[in-house]
Amino acid sequence: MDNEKLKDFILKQIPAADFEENAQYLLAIVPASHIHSISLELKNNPETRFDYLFCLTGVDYPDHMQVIYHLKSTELNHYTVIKARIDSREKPEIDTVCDIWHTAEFHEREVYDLFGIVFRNHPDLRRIFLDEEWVGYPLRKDYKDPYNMIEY
Amino acid sequence: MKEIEEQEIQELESQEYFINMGPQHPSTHGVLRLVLSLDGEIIRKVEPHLGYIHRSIEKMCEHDSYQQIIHLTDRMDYLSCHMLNEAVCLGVENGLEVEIPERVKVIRTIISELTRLSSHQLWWGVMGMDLGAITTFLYGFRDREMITDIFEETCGARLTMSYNIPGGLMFDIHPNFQKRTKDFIVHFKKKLPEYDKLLSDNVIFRERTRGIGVLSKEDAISYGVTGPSGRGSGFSCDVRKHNPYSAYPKVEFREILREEGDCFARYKCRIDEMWESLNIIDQLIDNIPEGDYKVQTRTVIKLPKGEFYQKVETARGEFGVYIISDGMKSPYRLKFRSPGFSNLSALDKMSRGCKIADLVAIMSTLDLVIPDIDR
Amino acid sequence: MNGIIKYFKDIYYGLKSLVTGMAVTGHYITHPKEIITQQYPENKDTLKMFDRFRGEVVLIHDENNEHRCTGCSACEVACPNGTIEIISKRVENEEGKKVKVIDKFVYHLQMCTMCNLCIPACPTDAIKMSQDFEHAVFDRSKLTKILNKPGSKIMAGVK
Amino acid sequence: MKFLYDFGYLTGSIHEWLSARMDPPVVTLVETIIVAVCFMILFAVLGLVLVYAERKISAFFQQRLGPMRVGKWGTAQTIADVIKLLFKEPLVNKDADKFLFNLAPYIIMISAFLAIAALPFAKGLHALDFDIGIFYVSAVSSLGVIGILLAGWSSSNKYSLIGAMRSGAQIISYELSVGLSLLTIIVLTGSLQLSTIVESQADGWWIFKGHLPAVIAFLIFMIASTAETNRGPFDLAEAESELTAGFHTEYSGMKFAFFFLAEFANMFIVAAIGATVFLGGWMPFYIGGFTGFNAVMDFIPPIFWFLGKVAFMIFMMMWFRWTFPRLRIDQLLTLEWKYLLPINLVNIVVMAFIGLMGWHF
Repeated sequence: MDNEKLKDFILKQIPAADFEENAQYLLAIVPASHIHSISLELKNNPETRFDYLFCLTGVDYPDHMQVIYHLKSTELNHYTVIKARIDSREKPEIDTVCDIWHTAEFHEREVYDLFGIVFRNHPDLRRIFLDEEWVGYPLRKDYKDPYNMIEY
Repeated sequence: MKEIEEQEIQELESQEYFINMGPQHPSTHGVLRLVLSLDGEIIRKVEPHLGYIHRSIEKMCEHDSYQQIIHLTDRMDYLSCHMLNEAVCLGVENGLEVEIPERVKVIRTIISELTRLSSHQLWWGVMGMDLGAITTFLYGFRDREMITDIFEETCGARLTMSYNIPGGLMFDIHPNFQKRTKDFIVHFKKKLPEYDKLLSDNVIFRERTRGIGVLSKEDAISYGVTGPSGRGSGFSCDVRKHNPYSAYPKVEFREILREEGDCFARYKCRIDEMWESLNIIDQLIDNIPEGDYKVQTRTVIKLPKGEFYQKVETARGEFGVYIISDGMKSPYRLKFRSPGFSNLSALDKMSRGCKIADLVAIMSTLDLVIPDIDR
Repeated sequence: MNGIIKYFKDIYYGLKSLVTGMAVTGHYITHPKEIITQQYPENKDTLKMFDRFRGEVVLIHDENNEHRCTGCSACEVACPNGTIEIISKRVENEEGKKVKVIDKFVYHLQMCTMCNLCIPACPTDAIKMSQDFEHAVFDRSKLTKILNKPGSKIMAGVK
Repeated sequence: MKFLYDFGYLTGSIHEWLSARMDPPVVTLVETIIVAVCFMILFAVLGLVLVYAERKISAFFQQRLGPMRVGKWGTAQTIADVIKLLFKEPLVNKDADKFLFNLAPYIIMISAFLAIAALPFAKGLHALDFDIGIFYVSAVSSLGVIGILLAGWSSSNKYSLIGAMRSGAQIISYELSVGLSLLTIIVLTGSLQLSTIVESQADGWWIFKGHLPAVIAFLIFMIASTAETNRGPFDLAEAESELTAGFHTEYSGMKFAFFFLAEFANMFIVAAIGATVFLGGWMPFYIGGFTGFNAVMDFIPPIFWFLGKVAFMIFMMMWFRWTFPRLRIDQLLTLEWKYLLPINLVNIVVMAFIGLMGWHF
């Protein structure tokens, strides 16, 4: 499937999806509430078959947060990037996809640990790198650690 | 009476206990901590606890310039440092849209393959040691020594080389580089069959690894297990084939795939990969084109606004650098997709029902480098 | 019957593989010439590091105790870890002009990762990587070094 | 130099000298003390020599030099290590059963002492010469497992416990193979007395006289005895990469050194038994018809023949250890119960038949 078809496919699933142009992969921005349904569809639809989630990460923007899913289909050999936009920075929540791709289990724990994004229905959502007692989410842009961080 | 007996039996059967394997343990290769639920010697559950050397490299990168990021990647997967350097450089070069000279591409590829070889040699030695054959460790290091000497002469360091810079290489290759590399190939082609004699063909080794820690292809894809570990399960994931970079489009090599998905398949994949690496170096070492060893970039590199994803194949699997740039001198967000992190997530799946000794074998064949996992 | 044949085959191939393995180690114990150990402190005289080996940053001084550092701080900016600190002062030169010269070139070896970013950054080639690798000291404070020798001054003509 | 060929002269003259001065019970007491002191010295020397040998041999297998710093060629390295171990703090785990924890290393040492007492070192150099010698030696040498089990149990460490349990399963099963492979030769000697077994090999060692079954029995003995000493590919009780250090994880200082020493002493004991039963003890190597050659062989004192054979056996064990990967516990038991034991039983029947027909030399 080429990028145009994929774009149509995603638009059919989520009419509210936004697309970023001129990127390396097809880049779709979808609302956070749709992520589980679109992921399931992308994984199971015989036309897309995105069975390999090779990167999952979060980004903190001043007014919203994103969880970014890099997908590849190992059979059909095409790529796409789904960005789930979470509007709340105070209480960010999104559905887990680790029932669809097992690798998401660790990656989502990492994103939870460093960004504070809560993944609903995640089987074991704990901090992965930092202590359970750690205060704050270090990869957020407003994170302050006067002891360990040197301000430039 | 009978009820009581049944109750007793049930109580006896459900005696699970926990063992902390690590953070200081000889076979977790660093500071990985595994909490094992055991039933006798049989593993019911493995729960990795990470973060003992989490250094927040991603956060540090958000404050560093693109040149400065490179030396941080050295410290993640120190055994395939050159490939990680290369990943960042390729990502930045992609963003800057500079065309790098052929010479740089070829040298990068040769050094990448040498790094892969040295990583696999160390892995082979440690794999033997984990299974109780301590001598392999020394033999692995003996052959690795020649490669580190090559690196030291050309790149200036043995392990954390920082040989790449955005736009090319730190120095040109040393005049002795080609000769030394050829010497090494001759030497190693003699020594590599010894690896088979000592370990691969050994009946104890085969019994210890065959049918242990089986990971199906579907699971490998779902868990994102890449590199030789994934290819041992039949998951064709070699970035050098699927998304070729540097000089890989020009060379001929096989992607090693095996179907069994057990420890032995993963082991054999790595051994065969060493032959392929030798093969790649053989093709390139005499054909290093003349030219510049770098293109001049600005002192302050500013990537255009946008995002860039660059994959490379490290010794452990698919390494990704995901740069989100907002046009400033440091990236807005930089994510390292490290192969070890995903590979580790499949450990629980693979090792349930195995014995403690098998867990050690499985971990060895996953070839974990803890800084790569923790970052 | 097949089971019995397989049983003895297993034993035969098993023993054979073990003997092959022992032949490899046996080869090395009978060939002590192939020993690769380097006896480090004893071989100090013959041990020569490669020219490009990155040991530590040094400020090059010539025989007149002159260096080429102008105190421009390019290396300080290039350094990722804050390893280099340049403390400069303003002095009057012979023509009566106030110029910036280095007071102290502070080098924190304990923070240095030998990434070699400072060397190409230097516009006057004042610093280089030395091949010295024996950095161990008993006191951490000894790792903070002042690279410009006392009484040294900038080479004439270096701007 | 006469006593080198027959220690009877030396021991006899000491006995006469003592008898001339003391009452018989006192003489016995003094002689016992002398023998005990000799064995203690032997133990210490064995420990020093074998640890050094293991280090050097493993180093040469691995293309290294091994210890080179302390003394010429590192010969004093073991002494330096002993001094270091003596000065180390003896740590005891808080929850450990202190009595058993402290007892365990001594049990292992005592079992090694008991076994070494019955070994025939050379002609006339034989502390205890029972008529059930070989039975006694194999019985006592397996007492050591009690020490290992105690150590593992009392340390209150799960790694130790797993190691101890593994060791228990391992030694109990491999005891059978050791016993049966020795029995294969005893079928021919018709005696359990070690001195008689040695004497019966004056015209040739059993490994040569007993045809193929003796060779098979020797191989099985080598494998099983390596397993019994918890060494080499069978070091599951320690299993450094799995159980950190197995049953002696919690031990430090001199108590650890006892375990360490006992491992080498046990190695010496099984090697000595193997040398005695299969390789003719202190008997020299003869080739029938070569009178000149045999005379040269006779010239070498028996004690050196014995030590040489023991050294050969120990070298083989070290060779195993530094070449092979470790077995898993179920494979270890499979090897014993599915391979070694059936082969051994068939082997005994064949050997008995050979002995019955008088086909052996």
